[in-house]
Amino acid sequence: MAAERMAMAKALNSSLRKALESDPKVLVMGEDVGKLGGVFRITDGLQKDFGEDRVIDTPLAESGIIGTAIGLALRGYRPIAEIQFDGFVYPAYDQIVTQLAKMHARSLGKVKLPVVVRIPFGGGIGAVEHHSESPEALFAHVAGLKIVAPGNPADAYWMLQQAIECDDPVIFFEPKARYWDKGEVDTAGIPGPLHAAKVVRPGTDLTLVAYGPTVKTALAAAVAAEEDGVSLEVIDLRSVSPIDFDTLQWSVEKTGRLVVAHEAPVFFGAGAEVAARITERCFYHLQAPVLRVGGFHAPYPPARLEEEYLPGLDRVLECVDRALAY
Amino acid sequence: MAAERMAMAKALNSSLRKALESDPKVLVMGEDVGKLGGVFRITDGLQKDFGEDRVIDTPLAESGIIGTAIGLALRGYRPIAEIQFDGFVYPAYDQIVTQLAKMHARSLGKVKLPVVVRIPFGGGIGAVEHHSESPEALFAHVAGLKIVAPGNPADAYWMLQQAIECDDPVIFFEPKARYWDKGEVDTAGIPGPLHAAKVVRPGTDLTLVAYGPTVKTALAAAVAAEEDGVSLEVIDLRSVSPIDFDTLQWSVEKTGRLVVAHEAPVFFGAGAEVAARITERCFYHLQAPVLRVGGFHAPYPPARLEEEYLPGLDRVLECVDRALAY
Amino acid sequence: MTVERTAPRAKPRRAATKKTTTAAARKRPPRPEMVQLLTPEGERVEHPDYALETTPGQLRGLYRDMVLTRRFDAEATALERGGERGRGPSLRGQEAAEIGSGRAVRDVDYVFPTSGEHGVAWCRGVEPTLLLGMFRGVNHGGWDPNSNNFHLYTIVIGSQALHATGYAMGVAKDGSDSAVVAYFGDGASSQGDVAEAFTFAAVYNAPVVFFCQNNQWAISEPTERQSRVPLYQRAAGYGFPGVRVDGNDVLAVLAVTRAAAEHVRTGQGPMLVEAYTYRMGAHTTSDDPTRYRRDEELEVWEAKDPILRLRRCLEREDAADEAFFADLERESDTMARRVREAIRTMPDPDGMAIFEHTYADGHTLVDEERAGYAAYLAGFADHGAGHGHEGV
Amino acid sequence: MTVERTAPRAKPRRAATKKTTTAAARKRPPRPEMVQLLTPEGERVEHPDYALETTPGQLRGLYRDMVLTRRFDAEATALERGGERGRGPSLRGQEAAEIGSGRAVRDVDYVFPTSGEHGVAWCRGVEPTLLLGMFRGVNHGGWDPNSNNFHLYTIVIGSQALHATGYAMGVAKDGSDSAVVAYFGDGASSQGDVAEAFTFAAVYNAPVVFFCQNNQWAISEPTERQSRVPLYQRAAGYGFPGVRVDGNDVLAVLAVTRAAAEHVRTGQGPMLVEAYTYRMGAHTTSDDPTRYRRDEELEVWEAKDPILRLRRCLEREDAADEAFFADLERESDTMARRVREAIRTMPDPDGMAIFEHTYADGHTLVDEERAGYAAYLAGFADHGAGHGHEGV
Ligand SMILES: Cc1ncc(C[n+]2csc(CCOP(=O)(O)OP(=O)(O)O)c2C)c(N)n1
Ligand SMILES: Cc1ncc(C[n+]2csc(CCOP(=O)(O)OP(=O)(O)O)c2C)c(N)n1
Ligand SMILES: [Mg+2]
Ligand SMILES: [Mg+2]
Repeated sequence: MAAERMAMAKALNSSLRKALESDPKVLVMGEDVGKLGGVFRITDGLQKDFGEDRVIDTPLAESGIIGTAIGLALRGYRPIAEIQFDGFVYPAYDQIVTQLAKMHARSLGKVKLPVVVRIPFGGGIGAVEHHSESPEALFAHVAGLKIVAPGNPADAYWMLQQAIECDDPVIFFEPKARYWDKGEVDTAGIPGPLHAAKVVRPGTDLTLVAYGPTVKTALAAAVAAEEDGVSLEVIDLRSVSPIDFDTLQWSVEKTGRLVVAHEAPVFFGAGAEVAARITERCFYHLQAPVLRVGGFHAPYPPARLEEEYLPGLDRVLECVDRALAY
Repeated sequence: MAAERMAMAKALNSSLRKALESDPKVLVMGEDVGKLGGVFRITDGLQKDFGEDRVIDTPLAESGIIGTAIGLALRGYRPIAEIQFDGFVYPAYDQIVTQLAKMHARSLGKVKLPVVVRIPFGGGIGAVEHHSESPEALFAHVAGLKIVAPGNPADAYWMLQQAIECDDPVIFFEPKARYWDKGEVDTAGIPGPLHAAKVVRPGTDLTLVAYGPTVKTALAAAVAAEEDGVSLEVIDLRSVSPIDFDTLQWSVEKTGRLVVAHEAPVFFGAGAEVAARITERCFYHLQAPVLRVGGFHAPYPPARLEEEYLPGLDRVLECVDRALAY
Repeated sequence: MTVERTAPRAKPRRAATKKTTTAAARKRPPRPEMVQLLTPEGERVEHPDYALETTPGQLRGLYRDMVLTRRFDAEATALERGGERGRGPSLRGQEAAEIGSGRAVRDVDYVFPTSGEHGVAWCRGVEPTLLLGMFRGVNHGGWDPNSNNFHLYTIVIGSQALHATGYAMGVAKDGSDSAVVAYFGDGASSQGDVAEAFTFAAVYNAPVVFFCQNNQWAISEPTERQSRVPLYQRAAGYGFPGVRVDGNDVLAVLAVTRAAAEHVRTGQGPMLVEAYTYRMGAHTTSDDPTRYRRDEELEVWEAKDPILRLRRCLEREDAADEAFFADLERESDTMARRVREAIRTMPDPDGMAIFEHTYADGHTLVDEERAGYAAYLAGFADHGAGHGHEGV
Repeated sequence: MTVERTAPRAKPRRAATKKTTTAAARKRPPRPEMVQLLTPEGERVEHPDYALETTPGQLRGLYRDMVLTRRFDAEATALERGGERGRGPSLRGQEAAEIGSGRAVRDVDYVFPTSGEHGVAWCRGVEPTLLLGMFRGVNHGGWDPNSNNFHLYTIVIGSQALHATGYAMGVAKDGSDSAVVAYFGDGASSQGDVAEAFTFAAVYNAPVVFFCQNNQWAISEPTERQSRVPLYQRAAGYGFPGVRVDGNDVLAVLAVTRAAAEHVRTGQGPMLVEAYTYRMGAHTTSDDPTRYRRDEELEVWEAKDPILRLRRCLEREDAADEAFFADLERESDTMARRVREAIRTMPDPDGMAIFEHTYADGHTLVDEERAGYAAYLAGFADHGAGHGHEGV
């Protein structure tokens, strides 16, 4: 039996190790990923075991990291690039949206870029500026990228495996506040499709969608709501591009109500796309407008204010109440 | 009488000239903005009249353009930076979202950055890759920025004046396919608020929202629909951040139907935010889901395919028909 | 191989071109800042670091490459003027830089162009008409980079320097002795990506030749807007050699690029070559150089024309006869016809092509949009020409 | 003022530190790669290009600056270990680089720090406790840059080099003789933004001193991961002078930075100073240097400690008595107490502060969200502690 209880950080580390073992073309690269094992220790021990040639400390230049990862992919490698924190991905934004996302199309399919960009994202860790952002919408709008975010250790392990195997570029958002949360990981299991949403708690009164760090909050909200006699169906979206609208539709046709929770600012966030499309698909089923709860239209605040800024349990429940009030 | 018929390009040029005349702190900077007058000639003649010290040809580095514009603003200047084409703004993305958007908040209001970033955007000019994109959603999600896009010469003139006067950073998207369209510009007039949407054609059956290059398409659609006996109310959104939801709500409460048209890809585009929020505000008034028509989830295609890709008259009307069919 | 490094200097010093040289002087000429092996008058000169043996056949080959490249470029530009869509940069004047460097590398080497190296593409054996698709607006490139080890054109300036560096890091990992060449312009040298490429290449000792075509202009901006010292000097600060070569001298470019490729493939890390040349035409068909540069400048550079220069050499060395030039003109005409024909018959892509190739492994949203658009088109088929209002 | 420029070299050469020098030798010492005016033993040495006259009072002042800076840093770091939130880099070992440069500039000059130049902030007269807000997590900086001509800390490495350059371009436009100083680390030198800043500053002849604190490490990466030649050499390739100074020698840093500031404010364009120093502590409290560097390295650098060095000089030159050192210790203790107290009593910001300062001129969405959140909070006031489930 390969099932084991482990933290998400460990699951990611095991998944990277597995990939490095199974495919000599897989590379890990980024700032401090070598001897230090990354600032979150996700790459701990990998350079020791696979060498400096495969686990590569890079100069401190994010555009350079992604740009050279593209070049390595053109040469037949499968680079997994780490961006140290969400707020440091922007210097690489041009390489990601203009080159990584578009080169397959530019070549009419002749070039494939199997590059994974790992980004620890989200807040709740009491950090200084730029260390707590949720930029997924800024990538989801861009065709040519796939965007996923695991919500638990098992998904972290398997979704990373699948992202590495994928022939398209994948932005892999890791909920850093959940790195040390533990869960069962069955490394011998057979994972479902990478881009499928999952009902992580069935319910009947309202569908609550979350991904990454907010899945835990959503589950807690469902427990709390149950005490109040309300049955929430919690869906872990898992993939932000593409979005599994079929699963959402199926759920909303049943519950008639939908709330979307994410840490990113609500304005132009993933919730907007979910709301727009589900409203179109379920117009006659919805008994309330799709409501969104998430970050405010403000830069991510200093640590002492992040509880106010983030969609915590109370704000999620208040939003659920509002949706139920229709 | 200061009213005059002129092309949008000329209106923008006059507006820049006016700003350079009225405030010695105003600077124009960018690639080829000097002797050449910009690749679209929007800055034509300005360097000749205001000197190299105020109309500045920069090295070919977009991050450098925005980064030094920020420094100049810190020194008390009001730089107007030109990005040559939409697809070349991404190297400056980090400076825009991490510095330009956030420095006012970082300083708790002590620092103001009155920087205008002018970007010719949108397609329809038969250009090669990267010259026809509509990246406004990628900026609207970021708090600290204001995003506007004029749809006609008069708005181009006045909105640019207002953007330059604004103490916040403004991303000013210019619909390049409309540069040579003419319209009445009253330079002595009194403009409305910068961020207010405008009803540009009243109607009763359905509200059609557009901005920038699609306003013209929307107006044409309204004319065509009228022939079919359908009355469209066309709203020029003008501002993408903030969005004037009040005007939209007022219109939708009347018409009960809303279609949003933009060139940007629909997925995670401005239409999603409009749909989500208007559905929330007008839940009991909407007789159909808010529908969106725009670019597909694909890189902007080669010129010979752009008519298929863009939301032209037929695609807009088909979307209107679908909304009316509910 | 040694490469000169000099202190920064405000104005680039021009290499002296002597009309007559004694044998002794030819043996040990002063080391000029710019490597030149052929004067504008078509006379051979020697350089202490770069020697080049050539046969008459090779000289004729280089001449043919340059003439055909110029013709191809002229033809493509004329078609645009004639109302064809798209805008492509003109390379007129830069044929020696492209052909010299393009012929210096081997098949196993890998080239990352910027967006107009038709001459290099020609040397790599890329079918010329393939290059036209993107300027005609039927695709964004679309050739297979691996067929000729010639990457797609990259329009966003400077980006490809990083791709080339990453590719070269891979070459080093593979233990291969391929050299990688990254082209970029004087304007592009200001982009952060190029600097980062220098950093990565130096730190990883990547086998990449950075080949900068300094054609004096970035659209309307002179090179002084990018740097106050010669661009080749930038390399030293990153820990690798840089050299300036007369970019209108196909022999010097060939010799220097060959040496640079040898330098990188023998594990010595990257090298920068600055080809000092001139863009004789407008930047694109919608550009207007009279706004920013003076006719005299063009005249000066016309005297240094790379094709004229090699023709003088061919004549001087009796390496080509009338028949050769006549044949070449015919070949050139034929090629021009072929280009015009190819453009004229280039089919427009099918509308549904928008939904191809965004992803290699598929994406449900694309599937949904493809189906939706097909249904939309089918609607027209059912009901005639739809509303019939197309054309805004 | 002349500045040495040498050819690239794989390993940085250490400046020789002699124990005894004859008067003749002191007059014309060989020009070392690194400028040093004070040996680790506290002995003065001369440099052909950089002279520095000092009074005992000035030496004591520099010593006091460094001691208080180290104490402030230690106190801030200890508070974090004690469970206070936030993570800030430690500057231990870099006091000479910060105080020497901080004291070299005038009030009218303008400083752009990266994110931990507490020593420079001290020199600028910034109230020390203001610096703690961001590491305590109550704000992102929040001081007024114009109060002390000391910009906000910038965390995204390298970005501020461009802000400083733009600011300097403005200074030049104003005809002012202010100098601008941009700080950044060895790691940050790899960022494209720093290269673009070099380009802009050189092209516009902007009065900016680029001050690179090369503390040998970027978190776990040694400087060789950023460059294979000494960093000061990068400047020459952009057309301006670069110089390496012993960053643990406060006198040399003072002299060199003063000369650099003079260079830029007299219209000669930018200059790069590389202060060769060492980060003695961990990068942050959550860093673990034992994973990537060896104890012996730390020992070597402890012998070069900047504070110890100046103390030896003070003693050697009889420039300070026991009372001075005792007073300073008391002052240092008082300051530490004040810092602890300031941290302890620092009020948490009000939740509604989230809706302030995103815009200077307002934004309707912010207004709407502010109102919505206020109503949400009012809901709790009405109904007690809400669901009472906070804490996920
Ligand atoms: C990032 C970016 N910014 C702007 C442009 C627009 N542009 C295309 S070519 C060009 C000039 C390039 O000059 P140079 O690098 O010298 O190359 P040349 O065209 O002279 O060969 C510019 C500004 C671009 N393609 N990419
Ligand atoms: C763009 C960006 N990438 C990554 C980081 C994370 N980070 C913070 S400090 C640091 C090391 C910086 O090294 P260096 O420039 O040498 O400065 P030092 O901390 O040594 O003073 C890194 C990688 C960052 N702040 N910004
Ligand atoms: Mg050029
Ligand atoms: Mg460092």
